[in-house]
Amino acid sequence: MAEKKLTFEENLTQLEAIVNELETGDVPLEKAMTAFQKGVKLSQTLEETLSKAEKTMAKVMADNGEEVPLDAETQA
Amino acid sequence: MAEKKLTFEENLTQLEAIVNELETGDVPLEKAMTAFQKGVKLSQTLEETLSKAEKTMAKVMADNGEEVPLDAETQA
Amino acid sequence: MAEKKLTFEENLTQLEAIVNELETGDVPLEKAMTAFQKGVKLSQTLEETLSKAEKTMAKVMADNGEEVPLDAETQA
Amino acid sequence: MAEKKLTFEENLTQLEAIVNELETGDVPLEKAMTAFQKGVKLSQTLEETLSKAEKTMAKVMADNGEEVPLDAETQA
Amino acid sequence: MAEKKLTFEENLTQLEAIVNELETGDVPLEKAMTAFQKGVKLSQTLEETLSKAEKTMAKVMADNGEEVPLDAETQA
Amino acid sequence: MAEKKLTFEENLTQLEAIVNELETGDVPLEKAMTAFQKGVKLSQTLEETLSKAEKTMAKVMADNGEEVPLDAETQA
Amino acid sequence: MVKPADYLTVTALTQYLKAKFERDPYLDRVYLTGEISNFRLRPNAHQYFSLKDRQAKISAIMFKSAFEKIKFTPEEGMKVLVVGRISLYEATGNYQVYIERMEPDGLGALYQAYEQLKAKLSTEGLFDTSKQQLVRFPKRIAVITSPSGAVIRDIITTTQRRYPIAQLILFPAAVQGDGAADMLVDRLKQVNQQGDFDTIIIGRGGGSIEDLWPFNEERVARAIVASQIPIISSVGHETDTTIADLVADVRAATPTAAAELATPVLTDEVLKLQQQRLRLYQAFSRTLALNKKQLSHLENSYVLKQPQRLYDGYLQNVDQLKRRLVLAQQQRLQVSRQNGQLLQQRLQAQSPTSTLQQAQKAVNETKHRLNRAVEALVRDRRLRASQAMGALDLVSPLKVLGRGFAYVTGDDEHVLRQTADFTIDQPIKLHVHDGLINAHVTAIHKGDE
Repeated sequence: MAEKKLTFEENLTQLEAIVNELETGDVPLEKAMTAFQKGVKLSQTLEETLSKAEKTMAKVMADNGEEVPLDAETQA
Repeated sequence: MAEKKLTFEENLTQLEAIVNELETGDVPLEKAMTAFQKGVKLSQTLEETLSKAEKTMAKVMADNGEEVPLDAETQA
Repeated sequence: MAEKKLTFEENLTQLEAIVNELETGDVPLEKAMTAFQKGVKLSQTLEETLSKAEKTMAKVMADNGEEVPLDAETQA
Repeated sequence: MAEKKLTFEENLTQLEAIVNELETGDVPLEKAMTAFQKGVKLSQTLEETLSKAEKTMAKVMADNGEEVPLDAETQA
Repeated sequence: MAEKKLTFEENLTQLEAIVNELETGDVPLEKAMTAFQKGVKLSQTLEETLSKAEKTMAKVMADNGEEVPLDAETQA
Repeated sequence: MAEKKLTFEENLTQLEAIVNELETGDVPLEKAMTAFQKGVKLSQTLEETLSKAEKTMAKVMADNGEEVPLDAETQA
Repeated sequence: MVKPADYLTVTALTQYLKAKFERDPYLDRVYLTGEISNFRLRPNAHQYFSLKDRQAKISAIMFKSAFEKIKFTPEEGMKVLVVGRISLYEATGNYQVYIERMEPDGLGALYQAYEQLKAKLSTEGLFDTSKQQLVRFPKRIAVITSPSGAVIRDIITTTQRRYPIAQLILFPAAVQGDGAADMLVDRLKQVNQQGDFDTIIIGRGGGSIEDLWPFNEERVARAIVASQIPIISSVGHETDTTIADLVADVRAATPTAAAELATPVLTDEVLKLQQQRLRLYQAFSRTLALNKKQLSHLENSYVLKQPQRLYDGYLQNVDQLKRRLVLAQQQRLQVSRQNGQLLQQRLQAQSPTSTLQQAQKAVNETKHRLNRAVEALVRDRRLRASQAMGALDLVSPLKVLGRGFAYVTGDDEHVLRQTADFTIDQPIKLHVHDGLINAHVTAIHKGDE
């Protein structure tokens, strides 16, 4: 689907829009249903994205263009 | 039938119109009977839609896992 | 006959008119007889319509399933 | 005969006229005879009309079934 | 003759006139005889009329049959 | 003759006049004879007339039926 | 002798002296250099202090409005360059310098350059160019700063604490001295060329205006503006405002603040997502509940629950009408029957039977009278006739004949009384009491003869 091409922020924005829309209470039932399902899926996807991402170590851009780990002292 | 294409709210509005009309008491008998039948049909359709929505929600929550559905039902 | 196309209310109005006319006592006997017979026929038609309505309703409620008919019968 | 086309009330009026005339006492014998004969005939006609009407009503009520005729007779 | 066109009462009146005249005794014999004969004739006519009327009455009552005449006679 | 046109009473009166004349005794025989003869003739006429009348009466009464003629003869 | 009236008042003299100060064109704008003395910061107020050098001292006042504009914090002994005017304060009789502008002495040239560049860039509208939005969830953050020092350390620490999944890449750069500006520009270009960064943090720690100067260079400013990647700048302390800070998309007061601006808190975000899911449930539950309530309100209407009430009234109406119909018709028939019976009774009362009987009686009587009248009449006539006939008989001339007399008549029945009435051979008739005799006259004898 088109959703996969959206960025995390765009998805988050969509999710927020959906939440806000649903919270106004003015959404027709079927539409609310679809929005609800979509919203839950989005929030799950986004949460997974965040929680599955790996922690990183800071790096330094070497003169040769490579990114190399910073020395431990700097990071501590 | 065409009814299936109507939204929950449209059906609800129709049902409301029927109930209001019938409650005024001015409806000719034959018309009232037809209206009554339609009203009952509409309320069935509406209940089906709602119960489908509730099942969907329950399923989504079940898939999702946690305590949330309980909360939601308590508020419902 | 043309009577079948009349609505319940039209028949009722006709019956009322006949009764009112007969009650004035000014109607010639033969005419009164004709009117009386027509009145009886009308009242039969009306009763049939009502009982048909009742049956229809009972059926609609029965079709509707459980709780509503019980409720209805208890209250009837 | 032409009499058959007259209404009950017309016959009744005729009979009344005859009776009134006879009651003045001034009617010549032959005329009185004729009038009386006509009167008798008229009262037969009236009687027939009435009894036909009563039979019709009784039949209608019998067809119609219930307590209504009894009621009516009690009240009559 | 002209007599036939006269009513019972007219005939009776004529007869009475004849009788009255005869009873004065002043009537010449021949005239008295003529008058007498006329009187006799008149009385025959009257009796015929009466007997015809009685027969008619009998017939009317016979035709009228059972209940009405009975009613009527009882009440008369 | 002129006599025939006379009524019974005129004849009777003539007869009586003749009788009266004769009774005076002054009437010459011849005249008396004539008068007498006339008287006889008159009395014949009268007798005829009377008896004709009586016969007529008797016949009428006989035709008519009843007791009257007997009465009349007894009285005659 | 000078009269007392000729003595000047203090006020008059002071006013005169003040006027002298005011009118002097040199004292109206004075450029003065000296050390700050007797300075004690009065927050949010006018400042009173002195300027001195080795030989002299002058009172100084700087009004609040002017003092707020200066970019540094004055310190005791600090050498400063000031611009102001000289005037006299009448109440104390002191003359003083009213300072309009003040800057530290010795940095004046840089400061001038800074002001000039700022004015130029401002005219160009560079400060007003729309700032780029920071990426809320950066994957890669480029940090352009010195590899040594607290800046990079603070940024790393803060980022790892908040958002450890972001990749920090340090682009080491000299941040002071000659060549620093060029390096900063190169690094900015490099990061942009590489293109796979979400955010750039550029900055250094605090220092003198000279130390911070590379960040006031036009090249650096333009490189920052030209960056396609949003830039957070954090240069010096909070009180130092460099051109870089002005043109960056966001300015952070400290490196820690810069890292905080650059990254969200991961746990918060996860929590937020969960909360949003909860809100979704709640909102949808409410929608369902609301719809359910609306539906059940409608379904509870008596017209659906007890639809027979829709025609209850009709049932009664029809029933009543039926009763009225029958009753009306019965009454109608009853009235008709009564009317008919009444007339019948009246008719029967008028039955001609009695009339007939009366007529019969009348006829009989009349007939009887007729008979009697006729009989009487005839009887009467007979009586009279009999009497007359009896009387006639008594007077009959024929009675004489009975005694033996006869009378004679001729053929013509005429009575022949005397001889003269007779002729011989004349046929005559002899009338005797019991008959008639025919004879002839044979002789005639007259009586006297």
